[in-house]
Amino acid sequence: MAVEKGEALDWYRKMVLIRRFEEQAEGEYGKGRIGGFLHLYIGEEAIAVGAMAALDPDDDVFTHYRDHGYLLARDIDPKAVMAELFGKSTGVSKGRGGSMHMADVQRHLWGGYAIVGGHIPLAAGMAFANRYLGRSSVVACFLGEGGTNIGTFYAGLNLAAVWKLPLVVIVENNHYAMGSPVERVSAVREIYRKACAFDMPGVQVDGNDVLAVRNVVRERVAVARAGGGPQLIEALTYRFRGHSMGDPQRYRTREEVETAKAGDPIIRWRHAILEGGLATEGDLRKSEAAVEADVDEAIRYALDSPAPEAGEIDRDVLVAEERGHG
Amino acid sequence: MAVEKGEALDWYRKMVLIRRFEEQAEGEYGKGRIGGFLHLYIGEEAIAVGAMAALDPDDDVFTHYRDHGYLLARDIDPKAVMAELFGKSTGVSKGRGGSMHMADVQRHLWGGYAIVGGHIPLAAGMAFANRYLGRSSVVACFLGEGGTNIGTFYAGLNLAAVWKLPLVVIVENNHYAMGSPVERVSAVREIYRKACAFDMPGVQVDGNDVLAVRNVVRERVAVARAGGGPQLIEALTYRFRGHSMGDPQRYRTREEVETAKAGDPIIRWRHAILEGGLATEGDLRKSEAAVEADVDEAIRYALDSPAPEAGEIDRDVLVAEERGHG
Amino acid sequence: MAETTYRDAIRGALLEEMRRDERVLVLGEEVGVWGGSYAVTRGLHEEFGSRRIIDTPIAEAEFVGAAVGMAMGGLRPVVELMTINFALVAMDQIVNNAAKIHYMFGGQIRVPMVMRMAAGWGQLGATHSQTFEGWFAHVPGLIVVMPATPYDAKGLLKSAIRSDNPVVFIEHSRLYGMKGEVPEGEYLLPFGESDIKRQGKDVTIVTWSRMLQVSLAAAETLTKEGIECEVIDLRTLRPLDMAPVFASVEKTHRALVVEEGWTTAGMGAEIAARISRERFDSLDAPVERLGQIEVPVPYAKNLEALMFPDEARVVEAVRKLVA
Amino acid sequence: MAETTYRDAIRGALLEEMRRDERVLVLGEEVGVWGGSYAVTRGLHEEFGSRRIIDTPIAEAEFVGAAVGMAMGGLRPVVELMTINFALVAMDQIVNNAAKIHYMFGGQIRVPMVMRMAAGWGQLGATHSQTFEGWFAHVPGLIVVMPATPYDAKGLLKSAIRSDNPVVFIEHSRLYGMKGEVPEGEYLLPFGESDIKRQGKDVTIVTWSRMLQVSLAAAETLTKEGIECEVIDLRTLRPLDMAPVFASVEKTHRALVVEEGWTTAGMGAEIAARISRERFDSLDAPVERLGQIEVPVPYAKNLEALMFPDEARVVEAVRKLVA
Ligand SMILES: Cc1ncc(C[n+]2csc(CCOP(=O)(O)OP(=O)(O)O)c2C)c(N)n1
Ligand SMILES: Cc1ncc(C[n+]2csc(CCOP(=O)(O)OP(=O)(O)O)c2C)c(N)n1
Ligand SMILES: [Mg+2]
Ligand SMILES: [Mg+2]
Repeated sequence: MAVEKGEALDWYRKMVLIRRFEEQAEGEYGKGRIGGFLHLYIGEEAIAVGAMAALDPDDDVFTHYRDHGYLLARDIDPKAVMAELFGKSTGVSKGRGGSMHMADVQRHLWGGYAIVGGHIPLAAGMAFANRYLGRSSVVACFLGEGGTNIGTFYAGLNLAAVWKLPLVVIVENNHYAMGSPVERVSAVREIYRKACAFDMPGVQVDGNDVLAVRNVVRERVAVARAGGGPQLIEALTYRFRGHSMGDPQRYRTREEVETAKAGDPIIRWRHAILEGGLATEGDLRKSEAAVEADVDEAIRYALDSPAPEAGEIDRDVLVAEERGHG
Repeated sequence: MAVEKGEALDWYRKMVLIRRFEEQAEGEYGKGRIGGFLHLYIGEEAIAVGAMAALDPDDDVFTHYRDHGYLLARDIDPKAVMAELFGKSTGVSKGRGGSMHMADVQRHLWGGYAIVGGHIPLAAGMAFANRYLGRSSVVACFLGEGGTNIGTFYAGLNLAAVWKLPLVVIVENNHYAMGSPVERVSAVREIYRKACAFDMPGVQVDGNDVLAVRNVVRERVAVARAGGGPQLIEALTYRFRGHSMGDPQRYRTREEVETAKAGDPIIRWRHAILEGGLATEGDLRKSEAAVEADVDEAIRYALDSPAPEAGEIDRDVLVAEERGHG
Repeated sequence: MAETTYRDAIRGALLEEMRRDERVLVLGEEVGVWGGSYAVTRGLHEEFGSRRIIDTPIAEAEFVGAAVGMAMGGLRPVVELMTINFALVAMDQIVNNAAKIHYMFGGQIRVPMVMRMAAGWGQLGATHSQTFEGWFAHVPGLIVVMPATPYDAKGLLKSAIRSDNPVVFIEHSRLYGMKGEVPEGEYLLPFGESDIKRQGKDVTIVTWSRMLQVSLAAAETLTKEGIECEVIDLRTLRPLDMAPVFASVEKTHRALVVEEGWTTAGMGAEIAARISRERFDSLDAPVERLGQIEVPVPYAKNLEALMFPDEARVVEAVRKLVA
Repeated sequence: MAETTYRDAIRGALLEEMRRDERVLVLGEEVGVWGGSYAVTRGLHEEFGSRRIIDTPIAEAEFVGAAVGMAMGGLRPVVELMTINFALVAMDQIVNNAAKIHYMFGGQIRVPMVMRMAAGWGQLGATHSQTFEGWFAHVPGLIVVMPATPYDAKGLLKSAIRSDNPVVFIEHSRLYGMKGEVPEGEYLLPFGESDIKRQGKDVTIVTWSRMLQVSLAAAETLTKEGIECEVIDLRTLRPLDMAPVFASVEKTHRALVVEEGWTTAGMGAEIAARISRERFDSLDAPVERLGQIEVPVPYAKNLEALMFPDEARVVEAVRKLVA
C-alpha cells in the first residue's frame, strides 16, 4: 500500500473521531443540548478523511450542511466543533451557525452551506480568486448526490469549466437525498457522468475506501492545480443513519442498511491496516481510546463554555464602514 | 425530396412572410410605432417553419422572446402579431405583452418568454399535463444557445428526463447570445451534447435547411410521442441582424455576417424548390407578392386598431374568485 | 366540531380536494413516501399513488415552473416548497411566470396553482429561519394566504386549490402541532376577509400566522390588568382586508402590528402606513410595530430566543401603547 | 465641476477604483466587448482586458455566487446584473449567501462586493419593468444604494466598491443619459446620509432614484403656485437615514412619499410608517404615498404611461395634501 504508517494511523484516528463525535452528538441532541437540524456523517467518514489527506493545508474547502466530518478531518479542534453544536461562543462560528453553518477560515474551511447546491458557485469564485491572486491553492467543493439536480450544480460547473478554474467537485453519493433514491430524481444514476455536458473529467471512486479516495482526489487535485480545469469526482458511500434526527426512514429497509454496514469504511480500513502490517491491534485500540477521551473532552468543553452574550446578537451583521473618506 | 408541392410552397411562403414581417417591423420601430426591445428572426426562419411543419396543430409550443417567427409559422394571423407589436388591443396578447410576450392559446402557442431559460420548466409542466390528462400532444420548447447555460435549462431537462415527458427541446444555435460567442460561455460548443448528462437523445441539424429541420423534428417528436422521453435538438443557424434594435455589433465582423448570409435559408429553399421542380419562378414570385400584401395589410390593421382602453389596465391581474362557496 | 391539528387540517383539505377533483395533484421534495418533511402529506401517497403525489428532485425553480406549466395545461397542482427559504431559488418562476402569465398574455391563460411553504424557526440558523410574506404580498398577480389556526388553514387551502389564481400559501412549522376546532363537513373560506379573533376595546393588535397565537396569549395576560385587546388576524395578505382593522381602531384609537419577520419594508410597514393614513384622526398614539430583530437569525438558543416577538414582548408593547 | 452623465459618472467610479485597486474587477453578461447592455462599462475592456472585465454566461445565480466566492477570497468584484428583474434568478445567492456569510460564520469572513443592476422601463413588458428595492432593503446584511444623480452615483459607487460589505447598487435605465455636475477630483459619499435636494417649507417629499427627478420637476411647477416642497433624496435605503426627513416634517407638517414600485409592502410603506410614528404630533395630515399602479407593467405605450408617478401626478398629490 502506498501509505505510510503514520498516515494510515492518522486516517484511522480521524475516521474513528468522526464516528465517535457523531454518535456523541446524537446523544447530546437527545438530551436537548444540541438543537435544530443535525445531519450525521456516520458511514461516510472515508470521504472527508481521504479527501483532506489529498489536499494541501491552504487548499480551500466548501461543504454542504452535513459538515462536521470535514472540520474534524481538517484537524479543526473537536472542542470548537462541538461547542458550535452546543451554540456556544467558543464554537467555530461563535455559536451563530450551528451544525449546518460551520467555518474555520484559518484552516481554509469556508463553511458548511445549507441551501442545497448554493455553495458551488462560491467555490468556483474562490478558485477564481486563487488564480487571479497567483495562489496555487485548489478549491475542493463537497455536496450530496441529491444536490446534483439543482440548477446551480450544472450551471456552476459550466461556469467553472468555461473559466477553467482550479476546482474539484466531490459528490458524496450516499444513495439518498432525504428519502429519495438517486434514480427517482436524477436522469443518470452515475453522477460522475454529468461531467460530460461540460467536457470535464468525471471519475467514480469507492467512497468507503479511504485510500482510494485519497488517491483519486490527489490525482484530480494535481490536474486542477496544473491548469487542467475543474474535475468531478463521485464517491460512492452510504448513510447509516437517518437524514437528520427523527427520520423514520420509511424509504429503505433495515436489511438494506445492515447490508451496507458490512462495507463500513472504518472496519475496512482497520482490516487493511492490520493486514498490511501498518499497525498493531494495540496501536488501533490506543487510538480509539484517545479519540474517546477527545470527544468526551469536547463535550465537557462545550458544556462549560459560555453561551454568546446577548449583546453579541447584532455584532457582525455588517463590517463597520470607514467614514473617514466621506 | 420527400415533400409535396403544396408543402414546399407553404414553407417558402412562411419563411418569406417572416422575413418581410421582420423587415417591416424594423421599419415601424424606426418610426416609433413599436417600442421596447425588438428581436428579429431574420436568418433563422427555417427553424420555426420546419419545426412547425413537423408538429400537429394541437402540439404545444413554448418559445423565448425572439418569437414573432414562431407565431407566423404557426399560422397565427400576421395582423394580430403586428398589432401586438404596435401595442394595440387587437394584438395577440391584447397589447399587454409586446414583442417578447406573445401567445395564442387557440393555436397552442403558449407564449414568448423573456427571462432566459425560465420557460423550460413550464414546457415540461405542460408535457406532464398532456400525459396526465391523456392527451397525445407533444410539447416543443425553443430557446437560444446562450440560454443553455442557465440552471433552468439543465435542471429542467433533468426533471423532464426523470419524468420521461413528451417534450422536444429545440435550441436555435445562432452562434451568439447578444455579443457572446458560444465558446465564451458554454463549456461545450456543440449544444446537443449537453443531452448526455441526462441520458437523453441529442441531435444536431442544419437549421438553415427547412426540410432537414422538419425531418429531424418530426423524428424526435415521434419518439417523444411514443413515450421515449424528452429529446434535445440543436439547430445551427445565424442571426443576420443585431440582437435587438440598436446593437452596434462590435462582437463580429461585417465579413462574418456576409459569409453567413450566403447560407440564407430562404435562398436555399428557393433553389431547392426550383431545382426539385416543385414550383416555378412564377409561383414563387406570386407567393412573394402575396406576402408583401399581407404584411402591408398587417401594418395597416395594426395602425388602425385601437389602443387598449385605459380601463383595461387592471383587467386580468387575477381571475375573479367565486365567492359563492364561502 | 372536532379538535384537529393545523397539520391535519391542511392534510384534510388536500385529501378532500384530491378526492373531489382528479386534476388536483401534489408535488415537491419528499411529499410522497416520506410523507412531507413536516409530515403534512403523510398518507396521501398510499391513497393516490405516484401519479398524483409526486416526489421531485431538489430543483425548486424547475418544479415550481413545471407546476406553472401543469396549471396552464389544465391541472391544479399544489406544490410544496418545504420551507419558505427555498422559495428564494424559485423566485423568478413565482414572480415572472406564476404571477404574470394571466395578465401579460391578455387574459388567455390561467395559472391555478398553490405554492405551499412553511415559515418557522427553531435553531435552524440564518438560512433556514426566514419569512418573506411581505415580498409576496408586494406582487400583483399573486394571492397570499398565511393562516394561523387549523380552521382557517383548512378552509383557506380548499379555496386556494379551487382558485384559478396562483396562491402562495404560507404555513408555519411551529403551528403544525397546534390543535383547534374544525367542523366535520366541508367548508371554504374566502380570501380577503380579516378575522377578529378576539374582541377588545383598548388596543387593536393586527397580526397573522403564528404571531396570532402569541398575541392572543398576550391579550389573555393583559385582560388581567384590565387591558382589553382586539386581536385581528389578517389571514390573507393579498388581497388585504383592512376594513375590520379600521373599524377597530375607531373604537380603540391605538394599534400594534405584530409580525414575525424583519420590520423594515415588511408587511407590518404596510399595515402601519395604512392605519396611520386611513385613521389619522382616530389614533390617540402612533401605530407601533413589533417584529424580528434586524439581524440574520443566529443558531444559539439564547440568542434566537431574543429574535422574535413573544408573549412578554407583546404585553410590554401594549402596556407602553396604552400608558 | 464638469457636466457628466449618470452613465459616465458610474463608469468613472469603476475606472478610478479599478486603477486604484488591482483587486477590483467587473463581471456580468456583456460587460466586456459589448460594453454593457446600457453601455456603462464601455471602454473598460480595452483598458483592463479580459482578466478584469469578465463576460459571463447567462447564469445570474452562478455568477453572483461566484462573485461572493471571489469576495471571500480577497477580491472586490463588481457584478453587473443588467436589470434588477434578473436578480430574481440570483435571489438565493444574494439573500442566503452574500447577506449572511459575514454574520453566520461568526464574523470570520467578509464579502466585499457590489451588485449593480438597473431598474427602469420603456415598453419592455411585465417581466422587464420591475423594481424591488424594498425587497433588498428588507434584508439585514445588505447595503442598498439607489442614486438619483450623477454626483451621488459616482460618490456612492466608489464607497460601495471600497466597502467590506455586500452592496446592492440599483441604477435606473432612464437616468443613464441624465447630466449633472461631478467634480474633477476624487470624492466618496457615505452610506446612510439622506440628502435634501431642495428646500421648502410646505410639504416634505421623500423619494429616491428617478422619482427624485420627477419630484424636483413637480416642485418647480408647484413653486409657481406658491407651494414650496422640500425634496429629500434617501440615496441609500439600507442603512436608512430618516433624521433629515423627520426634521423636515417638523417644519412642513406634511409628507408625501414618491416611489416607482408597487406600494404594497414596498419601501414607501416603511417611510410612511416611520414618519407617521416618529412625527405623530407634527403631522397636520396623513402621510401620502404615490407609487406604481398595482398591476404587472403592460407593454402598450398608453397603458404604460399610466403606471408610474409622473410630474403631473406628483403635483396633484401635493396640491391635495396642502389643500
Ligand atoms: C434548495 C434546497 N432545497 C431543499 C432543501 C432541504 N434539504 C436539505 S438536505 C436535502 C437532501 C440533500 O440530499 P443530498 O444532496 O444527497 O445530501 P445528503 O443529505 O444525502 O448528504 C434536502 C432536500 C435545502 N436545504 N435546500
Ligand atoms: C435571466 C436573464 N438574463 C439576462 C437576460 C438578458 N438577455 C436577453 S436575450 C439574451 C441573450 C440570449 O441569447 P440566446 O439564448 O443565444 O438567444 P438569441 O438572442 O441568440 O436568440 C440576454 C442575455 C434575460 N432576458 N434573462
Ligand atoms: Mg445523498
Ligand atoms: Mg443565440
